Amino acid sequence: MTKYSKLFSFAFFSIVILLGLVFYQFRSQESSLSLEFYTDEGHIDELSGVNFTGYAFSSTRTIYAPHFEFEEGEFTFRTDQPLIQQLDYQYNPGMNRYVRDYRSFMRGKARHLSLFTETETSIYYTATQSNTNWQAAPDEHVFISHFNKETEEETTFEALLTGGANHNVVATYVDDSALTLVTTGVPEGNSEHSWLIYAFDFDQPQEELSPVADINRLTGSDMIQADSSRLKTERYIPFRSLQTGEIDAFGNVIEYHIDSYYIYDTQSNTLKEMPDFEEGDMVVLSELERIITGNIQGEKAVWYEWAFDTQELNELGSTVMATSSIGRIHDIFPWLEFNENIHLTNGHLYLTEDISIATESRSLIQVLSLDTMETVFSGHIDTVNGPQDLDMDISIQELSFDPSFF
Amino acid sequence: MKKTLKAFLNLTAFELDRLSKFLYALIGVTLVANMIGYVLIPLRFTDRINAYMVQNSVTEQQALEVYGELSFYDILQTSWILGPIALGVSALLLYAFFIWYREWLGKNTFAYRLLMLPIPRMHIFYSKFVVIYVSIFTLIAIQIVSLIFGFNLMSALVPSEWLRHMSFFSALSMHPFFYYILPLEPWIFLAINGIGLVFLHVTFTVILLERSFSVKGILIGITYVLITLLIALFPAFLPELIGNHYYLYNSELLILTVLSLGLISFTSIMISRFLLNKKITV
Amino acid sequence: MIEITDIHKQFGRKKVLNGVSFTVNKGEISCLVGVNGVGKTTILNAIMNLTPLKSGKISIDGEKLTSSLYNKIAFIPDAAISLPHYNVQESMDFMADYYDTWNARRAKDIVTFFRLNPSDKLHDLSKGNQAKVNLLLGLALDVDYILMDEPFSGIDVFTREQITEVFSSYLVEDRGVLITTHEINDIEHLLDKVILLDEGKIYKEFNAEVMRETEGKSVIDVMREVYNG
Amino acid sequence: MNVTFNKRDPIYLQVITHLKKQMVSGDLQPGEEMPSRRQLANQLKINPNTVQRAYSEMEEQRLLFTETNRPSRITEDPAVLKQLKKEWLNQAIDRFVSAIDPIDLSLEDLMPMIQEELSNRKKDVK
Repeated sequence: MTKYSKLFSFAFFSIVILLGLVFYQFRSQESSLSLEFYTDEGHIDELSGVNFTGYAFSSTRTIYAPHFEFEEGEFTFRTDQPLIQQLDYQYNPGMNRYVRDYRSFMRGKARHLSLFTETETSIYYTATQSNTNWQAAPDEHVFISHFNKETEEETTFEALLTGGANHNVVATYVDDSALTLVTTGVPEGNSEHSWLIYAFDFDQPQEELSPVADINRLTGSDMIQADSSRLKTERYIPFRSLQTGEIDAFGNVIEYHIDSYYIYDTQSNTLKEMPDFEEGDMVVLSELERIITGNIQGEKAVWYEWAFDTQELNELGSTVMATSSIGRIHDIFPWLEFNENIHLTNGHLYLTEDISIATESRSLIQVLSLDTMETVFSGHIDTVNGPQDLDMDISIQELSFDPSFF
Repeated sequence: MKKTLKAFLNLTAFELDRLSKFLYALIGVTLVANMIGYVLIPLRFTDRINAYMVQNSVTEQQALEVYGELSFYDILQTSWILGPIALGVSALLLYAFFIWYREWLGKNTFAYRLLMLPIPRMHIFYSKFVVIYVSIFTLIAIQIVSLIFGFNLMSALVPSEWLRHMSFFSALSMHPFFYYILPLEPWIFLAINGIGLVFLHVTFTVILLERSFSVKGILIGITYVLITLLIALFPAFLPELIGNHYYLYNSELLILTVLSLGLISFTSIMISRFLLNKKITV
Repeated sequence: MIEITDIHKQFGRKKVLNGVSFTVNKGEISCLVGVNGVGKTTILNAIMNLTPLKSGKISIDGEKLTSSLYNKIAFIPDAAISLPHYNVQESMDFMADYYDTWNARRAKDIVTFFRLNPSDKLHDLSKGNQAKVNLLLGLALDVDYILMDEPFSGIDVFTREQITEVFSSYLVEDRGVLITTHEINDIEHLLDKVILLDEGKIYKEFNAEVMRETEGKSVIDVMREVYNG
Repeated sequence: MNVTFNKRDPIYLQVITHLKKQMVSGDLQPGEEMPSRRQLANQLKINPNTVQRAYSEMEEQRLLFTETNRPSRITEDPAVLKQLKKEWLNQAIDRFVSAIDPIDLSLEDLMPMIQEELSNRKKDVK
């Protein structure tokens, strides 16, 4: 037996130490992190159908930044999932849901929520080849798929986008069988990118599509952002133009100003500029046939409905905002989309913001009902231990809606 | 069955015995260098703070603002800690070659003895393999013990107000070296060791190719390495080949990678077995 | 019976063995004779499955070569095959660990016969004594066949006498023995079968006693004919 | 017992001659057990198979006999022994005579010389 003693003691020593380290680490993480909503107002049930992903990073407690997902009112951590699911994890709750529920439909489809439009019965997917093949140059061919959730049947069309080059699909709005494709591309006879709108009808599929509108040309601005709609079942699409502000010593723009808000009607293919408010911030959103605009000063917001045809502003009422900046981030960089932190669904406004508590930050979410002009929910996410958890940053990253709840 | 297991254990214990002096040397170097680092770095830090406080007649707080608080990570980054690890990794890598070539070296052709043992010749292959892995794990375990000791030593040598608030595991996981070498994330640890295992199998196969066919064997060996690389990297290039990065799910790519690594290991073992049984020359 | 049938071996372009066939029988002492480099060692290595052949067949008691072969044959090569830092006893213990056929009683006898000291380290031993350890490690196995490669090369005359005694002793009794040598003088009287190798082929295979009886020639006489004529 | 064999004659014949000489001289007594072939081979440093062959040959000539499961023994048959001695003597005389044949010497002259040589040898032995 002594012959093996060296072998066995080395093996035993290393196994004990390695397992010991794993165990020690497990112990030193105290109880594994668990999150919950701290409700200030209203009821958490108002968040059903709202899914989001985020992270809870602690420099002292854990060795990694655990990504969490909030779905159907429950927090789950990515690392709690089975390994396979972790690997296929997308930092977007909508994509995770699609991958989980429609795995074969999602095969070969780019995982950008903006390429998908979901209704209660269908999922639409519009993308160019460059969305899935990173080597391919942006091109003029779009693949438009329709997936019937009930029959699980998929119909795919291929169409050529004319009137421009280097297309990038940003969103696809749906109204029955009619699709409105919002893309950025370089229009013919131009060298700058522009927002080009195409129309496609599943009942009369065409192989060649020509732009029905060029937003940049219509607004006369070369810096345009589109509303980051989550459902894309709206008739009206808000756009806004930006102006460059401050420029630093190296000639880099370090600030942009919002210039004007525009509304595009997907039925008449017309664009109208919205009237500005004299004071305060302006927020523009849309849902189905409605256009909602808000005038926010500090924590007080006044909400209006704007009629596209008559261009009349009709006051709905006013609300109190959870913070003076919630729902509006002013990024230096001009992203393609705005309204990242404010969404209008089912007559409710969903607003998020990361708030600072001492050195760390927590995510805040507020839900406003436009019918009652009440805050139906307001709360923030924190660990079960609450704010005494040091060095903890909790942030909501991506938010999406499950249309079957509305 | 029990008899061959006993013979295998015998052989493994024997191989470990031959390696143990080498391993003790590595452990010694690691511990000595680490200890120096654990003492030297905190002492140098406190000296510097104290000197600054005296010279500029400022408070502790101000001195700390200039130099920053000390963290375990600062110690981990020094070559007192990283040096022995690099040494251990490269030494064991060299040993993976030496463990075979020594049987043919010098006057003592111990290969005769080993190959003429009345046990399956793959026992020789596996025992050498296991011994290298036992050494790797032993070194890692020693390193862990040393690090735990070092963390406590540092905490004892430096006033706690001068220490940055950073847990033992945060410091380790911040460091790419330790993140991959230590079992902080079980999957990463398994993956790294799985790749190491396949790598060792391929290395052994190449050595046996050389031992069987000499110069021609080296050429075959290089070709074999290239083929295994191609197979191992194939899943990574597959999305490019298909022209769709979303056609396969990450989990499927991982499974493919695991399968291709498994295939490489299996082929290496089969080739090694064939060479040991039919082609090896003393 | 070790049966070697039409074996061919090539090192690079050089043909070393070119169709060699012979048998080694139990209870006989056979000797492969030939000048250096004629492929004698290669044949032993091939029998022990230590070198691949280009073609040909080798079987031991009708069986193919596998690792179980080593419970039937012991090979005593012309090189030390224990670890230099081992002593004689440790070398024997190593053998006992692996070989069912290890005969400790016989090993003890051989140690006494060769006047070896079990606690001597191998790297301290003289060349003759190292050769004795090699013989010890092979002969103490209860095997049917024993192969010895050049057991006398570079060894002093007294050791040589001791080793010669082994061949007529009970240590090789009833076993099939195959030796290679280029120095036939000391062992001529001991041999049954002589196999003369020349240029990759068997030049002549004969029984030494029959050769003396029928042609009145010693083994050396025959060798002279081959290598000088 | 050290014997030097020449290399050109069959060794088994040389062994037989050696044993016969011992029998004639009385070193091997009638009925004496022979060493095993292995022992003899080891003594003479020759191949045991050769000893075996010598033994077989001698058994055929009835110089040795073997009872089952016992070592071979020297024959006790006086006729055979007598015959052996006679043969040995005949051979010796034959060799001696043919050796001195070329020298012209009478038997009378020869006798004292033989006698002297024999007594010298006996002195040497003493």
